[in-house]
Amino acid sequence: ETSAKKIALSNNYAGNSWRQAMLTSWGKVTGEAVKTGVVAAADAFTTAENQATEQAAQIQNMILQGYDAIVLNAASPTALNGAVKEACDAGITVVSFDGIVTEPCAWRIAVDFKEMGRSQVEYLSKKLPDGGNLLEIRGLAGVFVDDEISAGIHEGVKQFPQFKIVGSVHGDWAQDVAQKAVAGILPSLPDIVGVVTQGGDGYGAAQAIAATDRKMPIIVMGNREDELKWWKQQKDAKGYETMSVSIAPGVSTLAFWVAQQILDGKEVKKDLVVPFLRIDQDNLETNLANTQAGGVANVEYTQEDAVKVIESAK
Amino acid sequence: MNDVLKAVIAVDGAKISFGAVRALDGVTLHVMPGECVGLVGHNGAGKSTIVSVINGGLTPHEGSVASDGERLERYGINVARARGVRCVFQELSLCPNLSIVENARIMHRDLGGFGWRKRAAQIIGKSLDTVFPGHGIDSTRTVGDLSIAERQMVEIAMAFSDAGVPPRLVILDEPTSSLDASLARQMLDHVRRFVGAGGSVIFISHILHEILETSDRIVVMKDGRVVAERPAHDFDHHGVVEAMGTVAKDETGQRSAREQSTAPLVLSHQAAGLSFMARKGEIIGLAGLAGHGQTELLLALHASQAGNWLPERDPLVTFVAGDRRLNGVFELWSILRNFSIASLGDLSRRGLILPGKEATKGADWKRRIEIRTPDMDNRILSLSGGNQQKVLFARALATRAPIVLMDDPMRGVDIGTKQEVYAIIREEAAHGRTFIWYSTEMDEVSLCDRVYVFREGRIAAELAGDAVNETNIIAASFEGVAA
Amino acid sequence: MTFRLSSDAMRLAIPALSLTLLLAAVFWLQPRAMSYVGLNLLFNLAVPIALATIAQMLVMAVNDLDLSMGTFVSFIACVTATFLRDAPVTGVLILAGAIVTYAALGIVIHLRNLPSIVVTLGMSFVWGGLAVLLLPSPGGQAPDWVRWLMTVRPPLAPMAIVASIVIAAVAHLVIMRSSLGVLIRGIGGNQRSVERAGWSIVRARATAYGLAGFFAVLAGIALVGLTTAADANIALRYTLLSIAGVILGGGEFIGGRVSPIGAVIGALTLTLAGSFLSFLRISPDWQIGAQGAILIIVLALRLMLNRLEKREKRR
Amino acid sequence: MILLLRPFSKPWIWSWLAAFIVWFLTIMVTLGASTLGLSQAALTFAAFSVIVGIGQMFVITLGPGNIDLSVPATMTLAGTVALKLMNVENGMILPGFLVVILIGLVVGLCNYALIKALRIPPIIATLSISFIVQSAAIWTNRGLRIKPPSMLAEFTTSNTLGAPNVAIVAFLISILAWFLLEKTIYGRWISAIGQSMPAARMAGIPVDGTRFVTYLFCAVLASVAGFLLACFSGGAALNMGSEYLLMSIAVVVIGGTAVAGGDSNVPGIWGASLFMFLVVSMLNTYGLGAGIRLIMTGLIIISVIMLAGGRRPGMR
Ligand SMILES: Nc1ncnc2c1ncn2[C@@H]1O[C@H](COP(=O)(O)OP(=O)(O)OP(=O)(O)O)[C@@H](O)[C@H]1O
Ligand SMILES: Nc1ncnc2c1ncn2[C@@H]1O[C@H](COP(=O)(O)OP(=O)(O)OP(=O)(O)O)[C@@H](O)[C@H]1O
Ligand SMILES: [Mg+2]
Ligand SMILES: [Mg+2]
Repeated sequence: ETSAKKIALSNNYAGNSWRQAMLTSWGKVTGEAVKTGVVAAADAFTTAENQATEQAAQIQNMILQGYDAIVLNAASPTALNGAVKEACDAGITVVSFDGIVTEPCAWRIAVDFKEMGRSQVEYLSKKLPDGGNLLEIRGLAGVFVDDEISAGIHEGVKQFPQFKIVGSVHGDWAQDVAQKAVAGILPSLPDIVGVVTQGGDGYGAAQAIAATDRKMPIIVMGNREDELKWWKQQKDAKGYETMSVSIAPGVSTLAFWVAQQILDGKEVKKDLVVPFLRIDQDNLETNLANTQAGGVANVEYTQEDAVKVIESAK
Repeated sequence: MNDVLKAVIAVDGAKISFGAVRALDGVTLHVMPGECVGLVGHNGAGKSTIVSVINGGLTPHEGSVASDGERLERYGINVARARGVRCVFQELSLCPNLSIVENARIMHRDLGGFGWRKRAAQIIGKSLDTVFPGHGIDSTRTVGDLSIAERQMVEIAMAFSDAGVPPRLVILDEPTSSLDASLARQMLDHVRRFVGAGGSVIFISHILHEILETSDRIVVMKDGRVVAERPAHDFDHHGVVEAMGTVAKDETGQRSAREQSTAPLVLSHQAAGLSFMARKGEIIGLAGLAGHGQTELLLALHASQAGNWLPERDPLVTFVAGDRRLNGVFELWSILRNFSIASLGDLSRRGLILPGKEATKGADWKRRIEIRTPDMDNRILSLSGGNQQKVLFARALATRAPIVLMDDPMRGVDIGTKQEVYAIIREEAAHGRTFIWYSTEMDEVSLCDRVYVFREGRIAAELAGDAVNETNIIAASFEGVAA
Repeated sequence: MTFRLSSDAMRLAIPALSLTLLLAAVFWLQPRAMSYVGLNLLFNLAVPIALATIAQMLVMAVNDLDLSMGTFVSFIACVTATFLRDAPVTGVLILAGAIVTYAALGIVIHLRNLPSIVVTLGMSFVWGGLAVLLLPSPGGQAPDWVRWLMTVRPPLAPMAIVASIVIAAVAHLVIMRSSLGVLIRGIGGNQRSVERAGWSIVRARATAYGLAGFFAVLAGIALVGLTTAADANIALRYTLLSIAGVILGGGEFIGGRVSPIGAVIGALTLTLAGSFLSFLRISPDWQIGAQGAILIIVLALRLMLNRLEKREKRR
Repeated sequence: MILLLRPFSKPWIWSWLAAFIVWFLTIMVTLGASTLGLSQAALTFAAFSVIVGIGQMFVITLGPGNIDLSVPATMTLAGTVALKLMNVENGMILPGFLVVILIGLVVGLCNYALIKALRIPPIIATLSISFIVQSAAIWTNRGLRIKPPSMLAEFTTSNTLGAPNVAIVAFLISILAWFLLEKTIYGRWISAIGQSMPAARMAGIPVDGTRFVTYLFCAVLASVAGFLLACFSGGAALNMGSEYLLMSIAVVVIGGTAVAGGDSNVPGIWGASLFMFLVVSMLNTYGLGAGIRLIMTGLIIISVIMLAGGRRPGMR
């Protein structure tokens, strides 16, 4: 029974399509939940700039506002620990997802980012048994997710030594930044057979490479609609093959249901894992059809999904 | 030779050049204890530069500086200050963001330690009381809130103040330029007292009667050289002017009273007190004690006529600034650009500047008003203070605006140039231009057709025709105060 | 009125009034904030911002601007969460080195007559790079004494308030009352005349920058004390926040017109403005825009009070 | 000899020199094989910084404290709205472009209205406006990436006679800016205002009008840059302008424009924009990690300004 409980979403960034999709999913699912009386309120809060300090202040305000649970996509896994601890001390349930926090009193719905990176190289090793040179596009320097995925990729390269990373640029998870960075390094690179990415940067890389007379390498995509559409075109035109992997923005709704279950008194393990969302050559069309134009491939979760995830973690 | 041994400061054969400009070309100047040396010369003669040498701010490229008979090899600001050399600079040099007390702290390096505020307040307060009795300036006030005259008073008092090292030589570079007659009188009296007590003063001014009555000895400079040096009583007004190399036409009081009351009205303004109006071709004086609302009226007149949003094809007013650092010169620009900025409309076609026309007009005015520079493309800051002021004058006169507002524009302009400018003003007025002229100098006010006298921010009296004279103006300025 | 407000006092009255009004609005929206714990939650993150604002103010006092404040505080936070905890001696040495670097920047900027904006822009990359090298991914841990300092519960008023008052008082003493402060502000007001009075401008500027570095170091340490851990991007926003804080507090970009107490109040106002917004519950689309709106409102308030004050003065 | 040394007194020469050295070091890695590719890429990406940089330069010329922080948000809003309006149809290009100009004008108007009405430093006013503009961009279509019309996509990504089209556009805008600054009354006016606002007022310059037009100009250029960038990179993203905040300021100051206002220069913007792109490419090419890369970028910026700096007093 959680009909009197209030849940808040603390989001640190709204400046890209993934975050926007996440907010939309949250709005859709929680709106329904509030209407049917499952919870009393589920308000979303976003900070203006992607800054841990601002988000910490936001969490402190939520404590003052008397929310029962805070669902959190954190700007930093550690820098919010102070505020999270204060929330826990005030008796508030804190569930972090995507950008998780390390503070032990909070719950974590984590994606195995390392595996996400490693699996890209594994995929390439199947397509290109002979190996070759790779270009790595990283995210924003100094951010946890960037470090994790990159570590996974390098692990993968160690595992499949036929590959060699010959260049690495920071694309800040943005198509235009990635495009610029790739265009700058490309002229000086030897032939590359694959581009390993972190999501949100594949299309930019494809554009930059298309502007030269190089052969299009296998670019691992990140589930954005424009990436999928480009892939589909290339597939239809010349049978281009690749894969696409990212975390689904709808994971915010899973976090919502987990928080609701905890408020309901369910016993829930502190660490839960959600699979990342992977699109392959054969299910490209269906996924593309399900993705909003200009958006991100998405999955929204229901209460039952949450219960299942909680059960399986036990 | 005995001279050098006794001199507080003796500069010998100092030469300084800025690029191609020879600011000092072998100047020798000895200042004895207990004398006031008057230093005169045309704009750009090198007066401020020799001041900088004595004050330690500039090291001469050739020549030497000695003090008390001892040749000082490593002369600098701190050596000069330790020997009691103090300076009031031509441009105001207090920190506007600090209070008077805090400025005193800056000026006196060794005032520090616990409780310095109290000591500084005492020192500056005492000095102000001595130099300007009845000044009414509270030393905790921020300098930026003071009027320009008050700032100058503080600066003068600061130079005469004693915080450990007593002042022995005080250099006053045009200290009275923003003071009205009564304050200037107080200062000059103090200079005599100071000299009488054994101190030395170097006094620079373009107002010759001040120099003549205050100095013991007068040094005349011209083009970086000393051209005459005699005891003051050997000079008269005419002699000084002649020594400066200006052909003087003694024109003061030559004003022919013109009757203008029938000319069409071009501007009227309801200020506090009597209402203000100006007719075509009039020269209108704004008089009264400094800082009593004259500048404010000029600013208000300008603001009410000048458009801030749209460019005006035929602006009604143009302005000659008195405080040239603040609202006069554009420091990064050449002399030519500084000159032409207000008349670009006439020097352009469809918004495009015509460089040829601009240069011709610049050269024209350079000749007309004798701006001392080899090249109008030199930077404005390479000009001496008075020459910068001339550029501002030329800027305003070169426009077509029928009304010229002048905010004490002759500050620091030498006497020869003044005479020329007076002539130009009269000529332009005869052609129908109106001049509204705030001045702190009685001579200039007497040149006007009609005078408004200000007191405490209000227009207290209007004098016209023959009623425009010193007695009437002073009476109107103090009316009610004495009572 | 015979009583005349000095321009320094005026500079202060306006920010103080806007803070009071904003605080009243917050209390009205969220009465729970009106308590010991509530005030602490509202204001504790303002403490490092206030320190950074004081640092920025010192640089602005000599007519310069520091665009590297955010990355510098981030770097200090990284040092605090790693070296200062694990190897205090090395940590202290690094912090001292950082302060010396700041002073050196002041010297270079003065001697070579460089625009401070460009030099500090360049330095912002350097500090950011150093921070990334130190902590490639977020982590580290606050030294226990720092954590204790930032979470201690003094009697009467919460830590955030006490700290703000102490910072304001110390900064006021140093910048407004001491000879050194007069010298620093004098450089902002009229460098030439300070030079003519025989002071060494280089030394004074180096001191101003060094002091700024010192306050920024304190900001970094305080920040880690609150967050318990650091990351390389933790305080990027402090650059703009600190500038905005100085301005809100009545400071000006040039002319050496600054007010330390005002700056602290400005930092508190900025923090409070954020809270005020989240209490309003605006749609997520417009939450960012509302931050802009609130800035505008606070400044409009400032203008209104300014006008009132002027009218008062004229009378 | 004197003739040879003369260019070194021009403030823009240093940014060009730096750009050339970095360019040379980068192509040397491949012994020159990458010359064409790198040069074209550099011209392409420098073009965007040049366009926003020129607008920013005009504003910075207005004097201390004048800076437009709303550039990134304006770029985002213009890209988002225009691409949404055109909706991949070639026929809608003209209305799309008009909307871009309109957005620039409105943002510029808001910026100056705030500066004027509230008498606040432009840095704060434009920051506040940028938040609102960013919100408007989010609100219009929540960050969905809509593709540009094919003609525009084609135009922005292709070359004419070996020169990237966007670079040509930027070049034309630079010529216009240079002309405005050097030859027209308007150019004199902004330079005068930058040196001393009271003096400009007393010289009869319509100060408010001039500043207003300058803020409009800056916002319109930002808007156009955002539009071109969105077309070039295949859709507008909500964060696409963020890079250009520091970038627009950096290219202005590295290019030799006086930060204290009153003195601007257009060629320097090109040198600095090329330099900012090339330096990242060079460090990427040499395979340096992000930390080292950032440090090097910073040190290089400082060295450039050290070499070029100290030209004239009062630059600060
Ligand atoms: N910093 C400088 N750079 C270049 N030239 C200078 C500089 N300072 C002074 N000069 C030049 O040196 C000469 C002497 O100037 P100085 O200021 O000493 O004249 P002055 O006698 O004080 O004139 P005024 O009565 O107008 O104040 C002038 O020609 C001036 O242009
Ligand atoms: N005194 C002035 N002060 C400020 N701006 C001016 C002034 N005179 C003209 N302008 C502006 O300068 C520009 C050129 O105006 P001007 O009247 O000189 O044009 P013009 O050269 O006469 O053109 P045309 O040949 O078409 O008549 C216009 O924008 C005008 O508004
Ligand atoms: Mg002089
Ligand atoms: Mg004309």
